[in-house]
Amino acid sequence: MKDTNAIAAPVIEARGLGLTFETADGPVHALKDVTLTVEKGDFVSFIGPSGCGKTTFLRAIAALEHPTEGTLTVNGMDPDAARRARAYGYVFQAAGLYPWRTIAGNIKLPLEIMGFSRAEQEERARKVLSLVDLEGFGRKFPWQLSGGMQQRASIARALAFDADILLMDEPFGALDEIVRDRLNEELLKLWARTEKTIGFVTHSIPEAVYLSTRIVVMSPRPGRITDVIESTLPKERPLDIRDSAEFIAIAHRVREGLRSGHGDEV
Amino acid sequence: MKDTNAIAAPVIEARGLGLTFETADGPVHALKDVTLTVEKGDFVSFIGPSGCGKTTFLRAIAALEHPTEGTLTVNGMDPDAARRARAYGYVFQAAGLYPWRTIAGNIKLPLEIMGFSRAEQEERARKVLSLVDLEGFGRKFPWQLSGGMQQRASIARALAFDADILLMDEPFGALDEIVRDRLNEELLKLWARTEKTIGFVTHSIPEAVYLSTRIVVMSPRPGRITDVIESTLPKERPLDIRDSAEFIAIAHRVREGLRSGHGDEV
Amino acid sequence: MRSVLPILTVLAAIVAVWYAGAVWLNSQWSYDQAARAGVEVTFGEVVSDTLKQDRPVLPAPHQVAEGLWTGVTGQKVTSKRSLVYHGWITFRATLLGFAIGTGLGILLAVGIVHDRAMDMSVMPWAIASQTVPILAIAPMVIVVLGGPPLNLPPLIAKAVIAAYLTFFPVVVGMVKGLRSPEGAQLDLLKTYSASRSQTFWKLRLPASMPYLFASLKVAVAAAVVGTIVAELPSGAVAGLGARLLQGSYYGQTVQIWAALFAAATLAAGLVVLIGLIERATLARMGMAR
Amino acid sequence: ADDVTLQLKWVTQAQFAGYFVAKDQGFYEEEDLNVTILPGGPDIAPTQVIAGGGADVTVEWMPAALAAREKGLPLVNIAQPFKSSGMMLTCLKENGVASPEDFKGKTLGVWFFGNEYPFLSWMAHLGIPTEGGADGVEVLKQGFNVDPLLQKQAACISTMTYNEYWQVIDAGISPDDLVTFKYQDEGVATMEDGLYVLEDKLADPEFEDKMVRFVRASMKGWKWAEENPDEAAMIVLENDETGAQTENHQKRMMGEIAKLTAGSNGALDPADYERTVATLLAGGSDPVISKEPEGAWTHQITDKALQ
Amino acid sequence: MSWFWGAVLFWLAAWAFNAWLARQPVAATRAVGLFVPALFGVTLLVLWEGIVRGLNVPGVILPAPSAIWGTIKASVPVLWGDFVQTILKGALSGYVIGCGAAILTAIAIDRSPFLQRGLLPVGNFVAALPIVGIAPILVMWFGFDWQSKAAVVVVMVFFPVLVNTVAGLAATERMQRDLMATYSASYVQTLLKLRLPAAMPFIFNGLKIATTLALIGAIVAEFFGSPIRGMGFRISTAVGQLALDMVWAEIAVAALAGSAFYGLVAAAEKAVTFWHPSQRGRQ
Ligand SMILES: Nc1ncnc2c1ncn2[C@@H]1O[C@H](COP(=O)(O)OP(=O)(O)OP(=O)(O)O)[C@@H](O)[C@H]1O
Ligand SMILES: Nc1ncnc2c1ncn2[C@@H]1O[C@H](COP(=O)(O)OP(=O)(O)OP(=O)(O)O)[C@@H](O)[C@H]1O
Ligand SMILES: Cc1ncc(C[n+]2csc(CCO)c2C)c(N)n1
Ligand SMILES: [Mg+2]
Ligand SMILES: [Mg+2]
Repeated sequence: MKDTNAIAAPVIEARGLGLTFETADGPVHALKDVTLTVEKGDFVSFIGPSGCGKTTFLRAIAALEHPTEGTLTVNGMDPDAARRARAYGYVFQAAGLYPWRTIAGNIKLPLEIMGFSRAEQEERARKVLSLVDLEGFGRKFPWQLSGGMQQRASIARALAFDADILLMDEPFGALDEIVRDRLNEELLKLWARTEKTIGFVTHSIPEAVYLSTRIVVMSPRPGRITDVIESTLPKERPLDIRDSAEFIAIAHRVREGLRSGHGDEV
Repeated sequence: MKDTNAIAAPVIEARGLGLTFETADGPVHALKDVTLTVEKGDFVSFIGPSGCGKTTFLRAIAALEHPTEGTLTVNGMDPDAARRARAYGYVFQAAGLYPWRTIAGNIKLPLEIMGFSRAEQEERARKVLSLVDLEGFGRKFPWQLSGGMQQRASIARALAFDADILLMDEPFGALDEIVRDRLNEELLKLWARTEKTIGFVTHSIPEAVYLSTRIVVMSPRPGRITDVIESTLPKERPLDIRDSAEFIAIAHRVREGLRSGHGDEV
Repeated sequence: MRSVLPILTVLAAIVAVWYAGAVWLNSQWSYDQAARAGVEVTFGEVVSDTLKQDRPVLPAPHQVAEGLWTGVTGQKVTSKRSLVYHGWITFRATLLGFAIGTGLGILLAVGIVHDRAMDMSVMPWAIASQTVPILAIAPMVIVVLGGPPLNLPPLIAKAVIAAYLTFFPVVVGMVKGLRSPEGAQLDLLKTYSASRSQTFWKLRLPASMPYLFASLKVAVAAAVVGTIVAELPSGAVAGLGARLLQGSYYGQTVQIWAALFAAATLAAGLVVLIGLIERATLARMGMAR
Repeated sequence: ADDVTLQLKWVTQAQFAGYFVAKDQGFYEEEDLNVTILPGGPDIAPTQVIAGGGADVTVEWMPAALAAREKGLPLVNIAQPFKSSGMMLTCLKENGVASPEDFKGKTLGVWFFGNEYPFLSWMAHLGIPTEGGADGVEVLKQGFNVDPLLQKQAACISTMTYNEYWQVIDAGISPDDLVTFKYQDEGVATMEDGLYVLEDKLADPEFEDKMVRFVRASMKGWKWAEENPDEAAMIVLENDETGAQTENHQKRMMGEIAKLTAGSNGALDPADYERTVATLLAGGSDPVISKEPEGAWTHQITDKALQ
Repeated sequence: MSWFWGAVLFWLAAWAFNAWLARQPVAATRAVGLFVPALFGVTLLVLWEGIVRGLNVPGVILPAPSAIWGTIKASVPVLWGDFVQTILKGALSGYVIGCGAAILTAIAIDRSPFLQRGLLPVGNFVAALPIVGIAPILVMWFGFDWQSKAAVVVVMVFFPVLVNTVAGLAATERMQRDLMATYSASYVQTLLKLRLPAAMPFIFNGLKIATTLALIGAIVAEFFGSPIRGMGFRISTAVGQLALDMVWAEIAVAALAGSAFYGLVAAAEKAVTFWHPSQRGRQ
């Protein structure tokens, strides 16, 4: 747990959080006793085996699920209030673009809902499209793009309205390594420039290590946090930092953490 | 018609292969001038950016697509004949389990079609389920399992009938690193034990290097082979071979090959 | 266009079967007549007779075509003997009923999707409502609406019956359509903290369009049936339904079949029209691939 | 002018020539009436239309009117332009029916929808059960046309002298091949095509006056039609909105109708009424009316109209 | 008048209660799932009774529910006989034959895109033929007893089921079919193990639509000639006799039978297509 020497309240604060799904086969303990504090400007990655509750935790922060135990606050408020205050942008595991809207139309969707002016909408759509390298694709429909391009469009959509918190659920899962590297770099730049707080779910150890200030290792049944690793890497991170001894050491520690969590299953 | 004459014909042989899709927007050259020979017992990985034709090539081998140019033989016959001879098992990019069958039912599906006896079906289903660590899940339905478990079930399905050729299209894409590592190891063991010939599509450079005897690097528009890298790694490969200099060198070469292919896009 | 040949083939097959059926079904009468007249007839004579009877059990295709042709071109379109005139009357009521039924259906669907109480209570009764034999209550509806204090013109009364048959497919399709967005699509709007009406206009409604059009095609055919049913008891004065009934009453099989084909053509034309609108709409929405 | 709405029992045809003639020849206008004639049809119960207020006066058969009266709809006969009944059973000779005794074991086509009462009474009279079996008759609810006879689904069917009978002839069967049983001749005739209104409205002098004028003009129309049958048929034809009627058929029908209206000046003959009621009361196990009706007819209108 | 306002008041109160109940956690239970629509139905009946009594609607125009109930109780044997004639003999046999034939036809033309392209548009045209026109013809062909009613039902249900089945047989995903191809499965194997199961949700869609059509078809066909029993016969003759209580009693039986029929098919659908997302969502 991080020490709160800063002035502000933590951006995300979970205490003894538990979340149980009632299903026909009995209850599923998706999260149990999760305690975590995320400060403003943190880049926190969540890593862990399939089904360990990463998505569930992110969704709870976004008030898309409701914890059954413990407390959770976002910007000091309860998550529902934070959602209504439009505190965050969310990138889903699947792109989920609306097929009847063009790419630009999809990106403008949150802007329309939040009541931005026409001109502002155009301007922002243009900007984020170029950020994810999709200039010129604004008038295409989603199904005219490859899966990777769709995923980038969905990232652009989450960036368009410039929320302070960005929650991303395996945003780069569908991309190949080269594109992924490029987007990783872009994301780091964006984060450095805007001081956003980012929650990031991934399956990839190098990705988690490369991006994060903090890596949260989770383990399933019940979903819980088994390790929180503070990154000692500098804020400035060229791609080849991944060959540094420090990087490899952190990656090793993450892998160990994961492996121990895996002990009981697979 | 199989290689009775000892050293034998190549298992897969493509010469000047081209495949063009006619679409409303004009032709898409998914494959162009692809020449490749795969010998019995080879483990060939295909790597390359999204849309470079990896899936298309694998599908052509499986006679699911029909080349528009060049020649392609499988076990010395034309691919359709090989398909009818049930020469291969195929693992699709998505699990594609039938939702109305249980996991065990899905695994027995090819066995039923190929006319295995009831007892044999049970036996084989049990065996492959334990191979992919899904003991006890045989009676669940696909939608009751996580994505990763579904993917493993689909691998089990392809393994169940024990074909000599195994074609796998990003089989581990949806899995986390730990499980992936484990399945990579299992796959290598299986391959060493059974002398199968394996065609394997992946996005992950380490995975390709770790598994393959040969790595085929592809590049898009039109989809073509830009590099074929013979692995110098020994057949026996513990996981930590990935930290060896030799491994890193091969991985580097693959990355370079990929990057050059990427030059023109994204 | 690839379908032209197959359709023609199927039509040719149907016409052939039809001729065979006409000979088969009408021959009884030919033989009976011959027996009554006390003459012997050959099979050839019977066949030629079966294809030109005045009151055939099954009129031959050319007889029906002739009936249609004279019905359409044999007189001015404003004449009461013109199928165009009767078709027009049916068409107007159909369209009005279709509009009312579609509007009502969409409103009900919106209510059902947004209000749990409506969802739970209305649907079973909407289903039950369609099991009521419409032909049984049509006369009563006509009497009630046409008489005082309402005194509605027959057009409206017919439209009400047509609407009764229209609304159901629209409700079913529209409820399905408005519910078609997946959880992820809804969650996305939740993260924007979108209001219910924003969710409706930006997600549910566009997502429901393919479903809506599919049901509109069913509904418009049902509206034609409804109008024709309503035309039977509305005094059997005008419209294809009245034509049908008159033909039936006087045993004019050719007239029945001509009116029947006119009605089916009307319905099929409307379905095609909706298909065109669907194509245009979905293309504009980028949903036609 | 005063508005009057008349509901017919059936589709526009010469059966109702008198009313169309009265309208066409201006007889209603002369009485300062503006008459709307609503055609009927197989699905229209005139009694229901009048109960719903859709018409002021309706053409109906007496059995249906009396049945409605028992059901609580107080219909009153104010005039009776038809003297005789035109209903009969028409049989194909080849089916072996020569007399009512031959009905047993046969299938007979009967009109329902309120028109079945005369038949049921007749069968009760003959002592033939209508439940089928060797001793009874199988009853088939006859549709709109004469097909059951032509298709041999029934040995006999119900016809009107002026309409369906001729359809059978037109279909190509010669009268020699047919046997007919007229209800009139069998002594079980019930009154057809009378004019009926709601009882309580008659108390209103204004309405009474309207009906007096209406009946007067209508009877004038009937007599004109009897004298000029061909012209009357043409008038009917002009009024047929469906365009389905043919000149030949309507002219012939008018000729037959004239035989039925002959002998009526419009006033109901109480003897005919008594016979109808007696026939109906004998109506077997499920009688049409269970007791002698009261006040089901009146001369109140015809007395004034015909003086 | 007090009847009228009382009924309106009752209706509002019941609606409020239903709305409240639907918001409660118990709303998910089966009992409430049945209770809410039942209460809704009761309120409709009360409103109807209130309007009829309050506005003095004559019984020959619209009888009150209480009067209809009285008739139902008094005429059980008649209603039962009509039910057997129309629903069991006419509708059910026609439904089974029509749906069966449609599914078999769909499978038969499945291998011929040529036939499909030709037959479906023509089929849609035939389906647009109004039954009121077809019924007299079929009565003419098949006689006046229940066989002709069954024939009408066959004609009515055939095309909706055919169209849905054809669509269903085409509804498999490419990957699912490719999988079968990699096994080099025969046509029959693919049909039995993939395409029919995948088509079930569509087929049931057609079967559900067909239930209401079957009922309407059987009843309406009786208007065009019938023996002297059956629901359509009773309705048409009762209208002529102004016995509207009997008419509504038959309508009530029809609605009840129709809903039960629909419910039965829906239950079968649930059992067969348990795996489909639309069924899984509802546990
Ligand atoms: N709506 C739900 N109903 C019941 N169980 C659920 C639901 N959503 C998630 N779960 C269960 O909760 C657990 C955690 O799921 P979650 O989606 O958070 O996993 P994850 O860590 O995101 O996995 P992955 O890496 O596969 O995306 C799993 O066991 C899952 O089956
Ligand atoms: N059925 C098809 N019709 C038209 N174009 C197609 C079709 N299938 C594939 N393509 C095109 O062929 C090209 C190669 O596609 P393919 O699926 O083989 O790529 P891939 O290398 O497997 O990509 P990924 O890594 O995203 O799976 C792409 O441009 C794709 O759009
Ligand atoms: C369905 C039905 N069939 C027969 C009649 C009896 N009917 C009463 S008047 C009339 C006209 C005769 O030309 C006929 C046939 C009916 N009312 N409804
Ligand atoms: Mg997840
Ligand atoms: Mg691929």
